[in-house]
Amino acid sequence: MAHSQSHSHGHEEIGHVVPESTFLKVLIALLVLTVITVLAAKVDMGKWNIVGALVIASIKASLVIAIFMHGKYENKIIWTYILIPFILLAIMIGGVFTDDPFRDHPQPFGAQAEQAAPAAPAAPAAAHH
Amino acid sequence: MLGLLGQQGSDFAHKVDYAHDVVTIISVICTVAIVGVMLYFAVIYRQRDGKDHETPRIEGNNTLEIIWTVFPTLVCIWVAWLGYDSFIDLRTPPANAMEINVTGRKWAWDFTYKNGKKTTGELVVPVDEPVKLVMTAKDVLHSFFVPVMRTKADVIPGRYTYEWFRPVQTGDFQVFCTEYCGNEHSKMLARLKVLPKAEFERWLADDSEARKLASLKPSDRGKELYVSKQCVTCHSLDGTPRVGPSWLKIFGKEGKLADGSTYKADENYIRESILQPQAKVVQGFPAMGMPSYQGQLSDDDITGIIEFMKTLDGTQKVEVAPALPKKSAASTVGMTPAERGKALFNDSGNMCATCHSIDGSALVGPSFKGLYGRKEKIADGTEVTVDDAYIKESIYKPTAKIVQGYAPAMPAMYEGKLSDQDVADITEYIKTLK
Amino acid sequence: MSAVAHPIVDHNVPPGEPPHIHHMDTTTAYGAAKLGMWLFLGTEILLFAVMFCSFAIMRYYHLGEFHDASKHLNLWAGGFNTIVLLISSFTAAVAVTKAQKGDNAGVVKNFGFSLVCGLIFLCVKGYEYSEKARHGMFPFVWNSDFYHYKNFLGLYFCMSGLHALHVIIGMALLYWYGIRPAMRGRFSGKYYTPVELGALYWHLVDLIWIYLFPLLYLVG
Amino acid sequence: MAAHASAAVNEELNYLNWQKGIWSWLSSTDHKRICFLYLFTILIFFLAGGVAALLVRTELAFAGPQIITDPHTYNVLFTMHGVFMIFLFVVPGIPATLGNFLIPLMIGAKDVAFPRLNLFSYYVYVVGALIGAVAMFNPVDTGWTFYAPYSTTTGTSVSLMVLAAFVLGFSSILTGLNFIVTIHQLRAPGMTWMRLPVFIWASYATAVIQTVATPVIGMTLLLIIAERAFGAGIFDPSKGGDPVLMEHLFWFYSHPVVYIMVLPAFGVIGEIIPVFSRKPLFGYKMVVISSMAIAAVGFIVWAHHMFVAGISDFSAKFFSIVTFLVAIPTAIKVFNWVSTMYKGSISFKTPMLYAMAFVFLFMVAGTTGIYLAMLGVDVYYHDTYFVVAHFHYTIQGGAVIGLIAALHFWFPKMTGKMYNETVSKFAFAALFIGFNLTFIPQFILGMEGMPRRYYDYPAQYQTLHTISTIGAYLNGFGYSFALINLLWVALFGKVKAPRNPYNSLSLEWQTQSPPLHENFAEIPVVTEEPYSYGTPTGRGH
Repeated sequence: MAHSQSHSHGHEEIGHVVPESTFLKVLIALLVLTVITVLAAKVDMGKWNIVGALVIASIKASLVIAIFMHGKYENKIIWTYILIPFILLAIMIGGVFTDDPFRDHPQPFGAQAEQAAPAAPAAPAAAHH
Repeated sequence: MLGLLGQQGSDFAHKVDYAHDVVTIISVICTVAIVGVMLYFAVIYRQRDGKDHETPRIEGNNTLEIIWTVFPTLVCIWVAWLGYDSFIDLRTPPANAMEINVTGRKWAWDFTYKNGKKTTGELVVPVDEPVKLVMTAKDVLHSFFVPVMRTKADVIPGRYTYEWFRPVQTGDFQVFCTEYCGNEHSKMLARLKVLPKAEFERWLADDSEARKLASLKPSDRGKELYVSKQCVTCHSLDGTPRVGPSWLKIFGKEGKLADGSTYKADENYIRESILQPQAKVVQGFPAMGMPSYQGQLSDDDITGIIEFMKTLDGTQKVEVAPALPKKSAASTVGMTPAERGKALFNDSGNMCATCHSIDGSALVGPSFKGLYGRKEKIADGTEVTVDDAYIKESIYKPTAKIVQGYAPAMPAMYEGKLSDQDVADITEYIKTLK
Repeated sequence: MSAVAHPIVDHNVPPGEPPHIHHMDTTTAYGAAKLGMWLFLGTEILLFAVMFCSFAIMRYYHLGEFHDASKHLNLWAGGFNTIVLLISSFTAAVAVTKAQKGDNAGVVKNFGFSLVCGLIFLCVKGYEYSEKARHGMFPFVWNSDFYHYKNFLGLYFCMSGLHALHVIIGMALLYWYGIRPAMRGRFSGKYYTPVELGALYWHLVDLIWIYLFPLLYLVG
Repeated sequence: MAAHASAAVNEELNYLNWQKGIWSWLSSTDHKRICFLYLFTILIFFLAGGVAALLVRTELAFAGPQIITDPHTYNVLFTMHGVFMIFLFVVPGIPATLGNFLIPLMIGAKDVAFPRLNLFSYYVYVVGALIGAVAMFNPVDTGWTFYAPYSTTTGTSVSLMVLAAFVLGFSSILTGLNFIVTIHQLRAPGMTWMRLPVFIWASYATAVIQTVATPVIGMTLLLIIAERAFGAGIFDPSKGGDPVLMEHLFWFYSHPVVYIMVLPAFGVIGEIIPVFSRKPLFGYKMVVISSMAIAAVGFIVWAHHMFVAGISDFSAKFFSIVTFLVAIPTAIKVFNWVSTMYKGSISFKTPMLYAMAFVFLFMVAGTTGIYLAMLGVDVYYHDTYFVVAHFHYTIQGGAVIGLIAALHFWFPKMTGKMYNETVSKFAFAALFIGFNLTFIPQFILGMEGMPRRYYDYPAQYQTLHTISTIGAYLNGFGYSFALINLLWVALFGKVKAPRNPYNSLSLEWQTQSPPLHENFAEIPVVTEEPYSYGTPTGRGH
């Protein structure tokens, strides 16, 4: 129970204190990973580029959440609500991708270009009929 | 079974209806059962003379919970299968299906056949033959719905969607647009005409009109269209302005537009005026006077009309045969006189709506709203009451008694085109417009 | 119970003491505030989720255009900004520890640093935008040569623009809930909730950029 | 439950009268007063939306133009009806009013976790409402769904209206967030999760959806603004965008939003039936689980609104199958409600009548939902009047009836007065008959293929439309009558309500009516399950 729980905590110290040194280590790791991302992007690995980039980004993100944001020391409830948005993002993209790649008439991009062109009709070839 | 969805026009309709009827029966049984039980409890366990009686503390019952978790699950699986099964048929056109291109636009349906034949608002197909509609839209989302065929698909700009059906009987069927697309959404209808095979072939092959036009030199083609497309109604060839400017010496003409800016009637201006009539209206003419011919005239047609205009330089007199009395398209059987009148009023052949509003706003001619029985001042100052006789006269001899403040714009084209019966019906319709 | 309004939160408290919250004890209040903040961060992530999803789909359709278009972004500026944000995030984290140790001056210093980083970030972004505007790759001044980049650029401006907005909000929070009260010596091991919440928000800004940077500048 | 929260110091002093003056209301952070702020505001839009609906029905009473001479006005009216009812009335409907009033009372707290945030989100709502009102100067004609590319090209003030919806969504998010934290942090001692009333569970599930689904629509609407402002090229096909993507994102929120509307109503019914049957809620655990299940599954079924929208067949099949998963927990709830009445001692006070009506209406809503989940059948029914009727049974028959039921049920607690049974029952009858008279014909219209959002229709549909219109007027009369009756009693009623008129066991009834400013003189300690009615040995009859 919220109230009973509350008393179990000591009153001097209500959160976990992380030493600056830990933060510094994390910062260095993040900077290194950033450099790696940039370099990785330089080599052409086809569709693996984006995969790699996202994996590295996710590692960085987890570092930030776990350490910078004290996620490591949070309770289950907070973790649930940390995860839900990411799960929903996955569901959203997954759901939408059950659609577009499986359409039998993909978007014709010729049409796009021609629709982009101003609607003004060319003077009728009439004149030279 | 129950036939709740009415006539079955396509060969897979019965499958959809079967699924529909099964779920209907299940739903009715469940609803009746549950509501019945609830009412039964309500009656036998009601408080007698407003006093509580002792009740047992029943927290729940796991067996029951399991039963009514599993039972609906099974039913759902079955029903889901039925829907799935019928859907498969809807989505798998046979390889030999005849393809027709469908274009949705605000607010009409255009159909193009493989041999280049084009129709608007009427889809003609052969009976017992699979037809695949390959559809796209010009402007916004539309949706092509043929109730009797049990098929529907949204029509999307910049993409193609399809639907198919195999008609099992001949006849005329309703087509709706079911994706909201703006003001005339509810008017974006089409008719599906299912013909016997031979008749369809004849219809498809019959491009006589098209061929005749194609065979003509552009200026003559334009002349033909001038009559057949009813341009003659509003544009004279002898210089007298009607609803719209006369075409005499119109090509290359310069002048002022309604907004004060100037125009020069070159090819582009004329083309625009045909496709977007409201865009640049010449001063002194009604802004809403002309309907758009978007989709009704091909580029070659427009070219032809422009060429025809070029011949109207006044050097030689051009004669055209009067427009043939056009048969009203609306099937008017079983309508009340007023309804027939409305149909005639809206019929594109008669074009009343071009100049007469029904909402009180004055266009070229007086609005029909509250017209009947009103006293009107005539140009010569005398006063008339709008009664059957006056309306009839005004339709047959428009220029006889012009209401003050209106131009003698109405063409004398209705005598012989509209029967006395038609006129009477239109009068009835006007009476309803209070 | 008196007929006068009594505030739910009482701010007139000596420095270092938690404000007396009328309907819950301090620890509950702390837990509540943190859970609330995390929920809010969740909604922020979902706000961007929509654009990530659109990005995925648009990229699926316009892969080529996306590749070419992303090459038009200034990788150096983007990389620099990434580093700036990471560092600012670090100082924000440190500020929390300082607050927990009751070092109000430390809070001011570190949050102040993050604030400056935020400013630098915005300046660089502004420079990038103006660059794009000069080349007609900017809303309202589209140059038709770049027509095929429009899907990418449209998303780029929506995403980076919304992110920049979050940077600004984050800076405001850092000042209002961190620096200002810290100057008044408000915080102590007993009470540092606002510092932590402010920092959390700032980390979110960083978190989102961690994804935006590779998506927009690198792989396209 | 804790039947012994000690009597208040002074029964005369309560949250209604402990501070005087309009300002004390507008600036109050008391969840009970904020409930009333919301209540009055949303009812204004209920009225506006209702009038729009009646105008639409009047226009459709007969074929051909009736009172509205141009289609544009008609389109504006049904859009107004949709936008007002969804974004301004039903979504904030039960959560923001009764949720606000009851959650702290039911869990034994003095207020919500963030009282000032609570007031703030009310004013955010007001701002959103005002923006919406401004948008009415060039009213939107897109329908409440804002489908692209129509919404990105039409000349009406779509940008303003979607901005309004975005702001309203923000308010909804803050409310949900507040409730989640409240339920986690502020439960009274002894109030374990399995002792929470089902209304709290329902509100919790709702709050989660509000918090995590609303941002999605918010951003989608902002992207529409971007599309209109500078052609971002995301939704507009003429710029290489994908309009179907917009539909995906829209329904990713707008399907779960249906549960934001009905889940609290489920909760309300779960509270009412046990009290008036003097029985524990049957299968409490299953009811709770099904609430959470509905909330969860609600997030993976959205594309069943798009079976004919041009999505891939694979997608359609997938979403059709998962959609059926929603049917099961919903069915479980209904079974449990009905079984609760078994061997009960049932009294037919107005709330109970509404609850029983709810069960019927929701059966219809649910079963007709099955049709629309079935691929083949939905292809026929999509965008016909069948759909219109179905979701009115869900939203009006579910959410709105639930709200009216709750307003009657908790009226004594909220106002300290008793409503007039006879009058209320009469209003109920009018409302119930009118409602069915309106929408049953629309089911049949759907079967005959009548498309929705039509300004005019072929003559063969006229009879059913006329009946439907008559029903609509009766329905409208019923609502006005029920609400005016409550308002009248609240203002001028004489009959004082006792502390616990239905001798219910849940916490909110254990404090005085109307409650003190901070609900309980002292925080109660919970010792029992919420619905331990009846006697363990009791045999009923």
